Amino acid sequence: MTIHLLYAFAGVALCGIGLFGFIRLDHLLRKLMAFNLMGSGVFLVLVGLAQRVGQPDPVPQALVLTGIVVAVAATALAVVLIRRYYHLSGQITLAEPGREPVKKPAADAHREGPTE
Amino acid sequence: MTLWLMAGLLFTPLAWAVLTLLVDFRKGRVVTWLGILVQVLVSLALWAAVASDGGFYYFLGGWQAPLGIELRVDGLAVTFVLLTALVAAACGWHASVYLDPGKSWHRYFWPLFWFLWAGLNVVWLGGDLFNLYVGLELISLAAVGLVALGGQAAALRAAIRYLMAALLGSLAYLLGVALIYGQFGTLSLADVTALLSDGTVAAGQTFPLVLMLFGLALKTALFPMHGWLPPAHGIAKSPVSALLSALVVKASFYIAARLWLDLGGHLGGYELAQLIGVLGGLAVIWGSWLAFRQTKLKQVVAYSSVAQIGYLFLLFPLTWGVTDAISLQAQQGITLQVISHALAKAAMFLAAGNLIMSVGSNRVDALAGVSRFLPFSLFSFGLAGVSLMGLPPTGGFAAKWLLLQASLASGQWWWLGVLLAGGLLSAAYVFRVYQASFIDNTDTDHFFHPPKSLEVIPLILALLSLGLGLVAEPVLSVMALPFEGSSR
Amino acid sequence: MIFASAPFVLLSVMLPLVSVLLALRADWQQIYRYCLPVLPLPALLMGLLAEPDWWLELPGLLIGGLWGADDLRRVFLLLTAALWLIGGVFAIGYLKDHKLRRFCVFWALTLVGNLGLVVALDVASFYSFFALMTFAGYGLVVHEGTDEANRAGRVYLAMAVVGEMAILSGLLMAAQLAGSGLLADLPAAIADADRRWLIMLLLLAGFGVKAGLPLLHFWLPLAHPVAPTPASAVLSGAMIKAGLLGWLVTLPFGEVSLPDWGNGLVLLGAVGSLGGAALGLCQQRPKAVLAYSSISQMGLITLMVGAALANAEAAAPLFAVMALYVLHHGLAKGSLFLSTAMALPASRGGQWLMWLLIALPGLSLAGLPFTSGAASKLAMKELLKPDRFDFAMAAYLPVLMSAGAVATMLLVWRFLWVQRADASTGSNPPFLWLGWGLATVASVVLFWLLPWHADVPQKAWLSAMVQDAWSLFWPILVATLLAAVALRLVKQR
Amino acid sequence: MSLSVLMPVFALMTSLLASVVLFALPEKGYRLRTTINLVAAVVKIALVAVMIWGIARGREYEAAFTMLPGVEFVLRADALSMLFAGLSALLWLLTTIYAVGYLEDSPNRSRFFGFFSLCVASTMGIALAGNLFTFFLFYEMLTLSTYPLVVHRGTRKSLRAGRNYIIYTLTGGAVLLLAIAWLHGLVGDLRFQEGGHFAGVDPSLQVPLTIIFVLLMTGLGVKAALVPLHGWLPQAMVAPAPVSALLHAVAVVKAGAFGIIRVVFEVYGLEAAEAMGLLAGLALVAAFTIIYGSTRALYQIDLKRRLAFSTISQVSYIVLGLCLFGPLGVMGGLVHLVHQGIMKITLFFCAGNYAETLGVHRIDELDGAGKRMPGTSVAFTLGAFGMIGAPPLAGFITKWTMGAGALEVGMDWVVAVLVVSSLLNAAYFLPILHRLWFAEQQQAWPHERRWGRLETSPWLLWPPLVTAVLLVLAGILANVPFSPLSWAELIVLREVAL
Repeated sequence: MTIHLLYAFAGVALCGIGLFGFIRLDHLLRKLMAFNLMGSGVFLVLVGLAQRVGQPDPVPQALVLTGIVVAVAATALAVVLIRRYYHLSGQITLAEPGREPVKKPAADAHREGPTE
Repeated sequence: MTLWLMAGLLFTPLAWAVLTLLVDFRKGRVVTWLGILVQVLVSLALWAAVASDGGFYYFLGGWQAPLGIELRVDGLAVTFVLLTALVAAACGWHASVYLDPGKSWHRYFWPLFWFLWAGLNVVWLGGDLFNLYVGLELISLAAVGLVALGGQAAALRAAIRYLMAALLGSLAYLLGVALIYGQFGTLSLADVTALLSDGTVAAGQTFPLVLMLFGLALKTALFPMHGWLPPAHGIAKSPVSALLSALVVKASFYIAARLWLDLGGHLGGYELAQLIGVLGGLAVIWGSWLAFRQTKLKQVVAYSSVAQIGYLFLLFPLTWGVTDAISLQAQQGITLQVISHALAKAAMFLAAGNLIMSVGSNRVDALAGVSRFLPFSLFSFGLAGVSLMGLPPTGGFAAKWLLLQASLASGQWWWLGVLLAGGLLSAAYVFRVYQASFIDNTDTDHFFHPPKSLEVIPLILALLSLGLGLVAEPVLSVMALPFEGSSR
Repeated sequence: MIFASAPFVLLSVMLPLVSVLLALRADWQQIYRYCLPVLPLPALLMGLLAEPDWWLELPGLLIGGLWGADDLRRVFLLLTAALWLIGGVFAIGYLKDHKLRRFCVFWALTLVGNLGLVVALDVASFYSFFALMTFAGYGLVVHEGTDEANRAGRVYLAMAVVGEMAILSGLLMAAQLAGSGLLADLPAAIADADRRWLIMLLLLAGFGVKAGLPLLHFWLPLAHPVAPTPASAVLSGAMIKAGLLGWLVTLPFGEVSLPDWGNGLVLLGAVGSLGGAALGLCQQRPKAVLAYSSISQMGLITLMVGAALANAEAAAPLFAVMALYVLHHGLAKGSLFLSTAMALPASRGGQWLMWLLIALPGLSLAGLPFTSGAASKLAMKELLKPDRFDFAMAAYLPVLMSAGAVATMLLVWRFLWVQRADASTGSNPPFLWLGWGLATVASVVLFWLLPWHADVPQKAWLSAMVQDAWSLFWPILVATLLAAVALRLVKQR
Repeated sequence: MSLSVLMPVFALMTSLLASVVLFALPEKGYRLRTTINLVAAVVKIALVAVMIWGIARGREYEAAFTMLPGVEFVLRADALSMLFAGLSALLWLLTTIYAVGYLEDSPNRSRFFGFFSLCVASTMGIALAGNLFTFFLFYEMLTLSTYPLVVHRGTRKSLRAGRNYIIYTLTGGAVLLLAIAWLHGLVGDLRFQEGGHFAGVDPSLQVPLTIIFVLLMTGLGVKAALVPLHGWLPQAMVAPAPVSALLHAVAVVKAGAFGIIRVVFEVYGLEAAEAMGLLAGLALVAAFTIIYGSTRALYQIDLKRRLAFSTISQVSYIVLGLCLFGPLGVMGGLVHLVHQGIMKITLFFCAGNYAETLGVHRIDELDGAGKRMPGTSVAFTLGAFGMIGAPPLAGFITKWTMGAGALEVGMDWVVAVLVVSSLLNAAYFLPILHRLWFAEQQQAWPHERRWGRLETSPWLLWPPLVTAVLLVLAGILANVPFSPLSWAELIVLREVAL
């Protein structure tokens, strides 16, 4: 059991926690946080596993950098969408409006603008 | 020459994207028309180059893996590049007429469109696992943005749901990549394969492969992980739906297929292959059934995508543990299915958009009497439907034929049922739409007539998918081209 | 040989068919009416003037056609053409304008069938013409459109179709065995067939429907009376003989001796001739009586058919006599049927003369000396002597013939009786006179002039009749006595 | 490219191009549409006539290219295909004329004629297909192109009929595809070949080949309306009369029958099929269908439904003929392909005329129609007698030849089937004829239209008259060269090496 493997296992644990949150949480921002947690876990695995040769390997580090950029971009997009969504519907979960008890009468659930 | 072509494929779309980001919708439209022309020409040129000289590996900027970007340019890849150029050009053209320039947020369509195109090309040509990941993410983010372009709360809900699924899938894939790298120390698919076949590194557990396949299947909306697809495809603007169904889901499938064909033999197993096949089969049946039950036109088409994607996953059982000939047959069949579904589904979504535009409602039963007024869009819809049903002479039929042959030859006769029943079920939902349009006793007597160019585009796509079956042999022969010299 | 040349043959058979074109326009129907007697004229000329044993090949027709005539067919052709001609003349005066076109069309079509089947030498055209006659005949039967006519038509059609099918299967099997499409090859093939009984049964039954064989006759007394009178005349006089011709050209006469079949047919003939007469006596309408008389007469011919089947050597001369009998019966019966539509003149003398002329063909049927009936009866008697045959029923042939003659005469009396009750007095259109007159003359006089079958046994007819006058006469006498007794009984009651 | 390659392609293209042009025409272009229709039909007849002439002199016409790995697309004109192609080219012209008159004022004519031409193109393709794969291609195309014709009226009833039609035929198509794919996997791409491929085949293949045969017959039997796969046909009657005429006489039903002929003759080979014992079962099914169809027809009061059941019965004559396994029987089956087409199209034209001119659909409303519409009624009468098999009409030639064929090979029960069927035919046709000619008109016609002095529009009147003349000629001149019977004989001599 090297230190690197320890990192890797920590990464796996982070992933697990993130996944749990991602699935269980309804609040969109929390979901997003869970995703980021999971992402960190994966990066940790990537860096941790690859170091087992002994020598520091530059490749995973470069990859993780790229990965972080991607994750940031995705997070940004998600935040924008969630904000806009909240703005339009007043909701912070993905539940269908029709299934929520008070919001609107159920009959309107399927009537969406005439164009599409 | 090759340098220019490769740069043209990967970087110019990004350039168009940046360019259109800076201007408004109408100017962006002009830029896009120019860009489409360039991209189509470049794609054709690359296709011609590969068709005459064979495939090759290309290292961008001369950098070798692992840090450089390795591109694998073979017959299959260029075919998909060309397909992308074709479908994207059609959708772009259609969108330039279809989208309302008056809505300010529509200007973002163009950059997203170009990012998507760039991402797709990256995936088709990418030779190492991490680049594929980047391409995939690029596609996902652009696609989510396009879905959100609809503007209403429902569109955003669908977009967010889509985004969440895509992100989860990406992470699963990335984790798999990490594990693979940890085991093999390389990201190049070709190197991993070489290591496996040399026996230098012992074939490890199936887990990384399963993880990657899970992520990709989620992004491809394989049953039972298809929940995000119909809302997203159904709610998006028609050209967007067309792009998503025709190309985006194919990108993740393409990666899965490459992984399976290269690694599946060593890392996969019979049970895994059959499991994926069964899920695909269930997707065919269940997706078709749901498509039959939908009341909204675009939902019908969207669920039909779920079903058609199911066919693709028959690749897994039909290529595992069989002779090369059968495997080749199955691969060819799946490739044809990808192409014909891309063309047909794009045509179908675009035609459905036209139909909805002209009757002013998105319900199937609102189509009553439309056959009298909109023969062209309806005709395109019908022709595309024929391809989905897998009736001759369409590409869908050619694909089905090859898959039937592969199933028979490999002794896995149970897939016959899926193939035949799937065809009949798709006939059920396609004919439901037809039938509605043939009803004659209707009160509605005035329909809005869409511009002619909107009608022509789906017709062209539909005719292409129809004619694909007739030219399947030459198309397949390009795909099967060997690499130029076997060494890299 | 112009009368046996291809154009003339085609003309004589096809002229009625072409005439159907006259029905295209409603205002041509009067022309059509006057054309009716012309239609069988070429065929009559052909029958009279063309020497027998000509033939005409029509290779493109159906599955290879061959038309022609031999002695037997010539007689049938003569009878058919003559009777249809007379009927046509009569029809000019008889027909009303109502549905005239339709009647003319069916008349012409039936005529084509009847003429064609006589000259057809190959199976396919024979069967074609036969079927045409059958189906077009339906139009004549139901022409009046009454419920009775429709019912009669239904029975006629049902039985005819079943008959057609029996004929078709029989011909098919025979032709298959013969490996040929020619009628002439069938008898030999049937004689050698493993399933001779089946083929013969089918053909006997199939043609028997048309010929009014007992148990297959039900349509006949229904259909003949309801048709318009000229149609009844040709139905009973000519078309009924088509069934007989069918027997004569297909069954294995002269190939093998089949005593069992002979017995059966003689039995059937006896039932037909006596049973038909018995039923006929109960009829109230003149045409129904005549229809049963036809059954009875066909029964007598069936006796000869049976005898010919039973003894191969006897077949050829019997054919000749049958032809003679056919000619005689056809003309006489035609005349009788036509007379049912005649109104009696007002004067008493005229009435007597009229009754005499009406009765004359009837008496001829019964075999009154010096009539056509006597000639055929004598020839028949000569050939049916029991010592010529050795099958079980042969011994009863003379008795049956005598009984048949008595029965015939009784029917004639019955006919005259009901006709008297039925007849009206008044004037007749000229064409009725002409038609009926022609028929009577043909039956009484022309019969002797028409060409007979070449094989009719040569006899000194006049002297023979004088010799046999008694044997010819006593049945008539017996019948007359019986009739008188019956009359007395009826009057007393 | 030589002419021998181009001829079959041209023959296919005439109607395909016509259909594309017709789709694009505006609804009001009445004159232009009619012209295009007629010109295309006449050109097609000319092309087919040239090919018939050439084939009679021993020329060959073939066009082929590879479509999928190991699978060829083959168009080939041989004597057998000309039998079907000639029939459809001829009847297409007549049906087009009829349809122009029939649809004079109705909506959606562009759509109708477009699909109509497409349908004929598929039929031509089926006739010219040179292997099973190509055959299947056009077979399915036919299914699709006829659906819009069946539902043309857009009423609930027609939509239901269309749905049933599509369910039956597509399922049949799926079964057929399975069979063809299996066969292909087993023995590779099989061109239609005189005498078939399986003479003296490896015994180990017997079982799969038998199963495949059953599957093939099931797939083709749907269109050929073999009992119990016939359910769609009577329902499809709601289609406009020209469509019914085409469905019954030329296109759909015949496509199935023609496929059966191809499979039995030129894939399996008559002798091989007989040796494997496949024909006996097929003969039984066909015989049962003949009797069943006729019996059901007796009980129909709707004229077109009665005709539909009659079709079910009549088409099986073709199949039964094949199973007789002798030159004459086969000839009878082949010639009935043409004869039944001509006779049935006549009957449907006439039924359409009664419906269109008088508004009469039921048989008991036909009383006295012969007086009002003599031309139509004459044609109907001839058609009905032809169906009964009365000589000297076309139907008689069939029955005679088949009967002789059956006796030749000792299958005497077939004669009984023929006789019973003829009796039933007579039982359901003759009452109609009685009503036409001898019954008095009872009430006013339900929905009468007048055309001045003529009984009906000349567009509607001439086609049935012409086909009636044809069916008489096909019977009377059966022995003349190029008659259907002579052509069938030629096929038997050339192709079915018995």
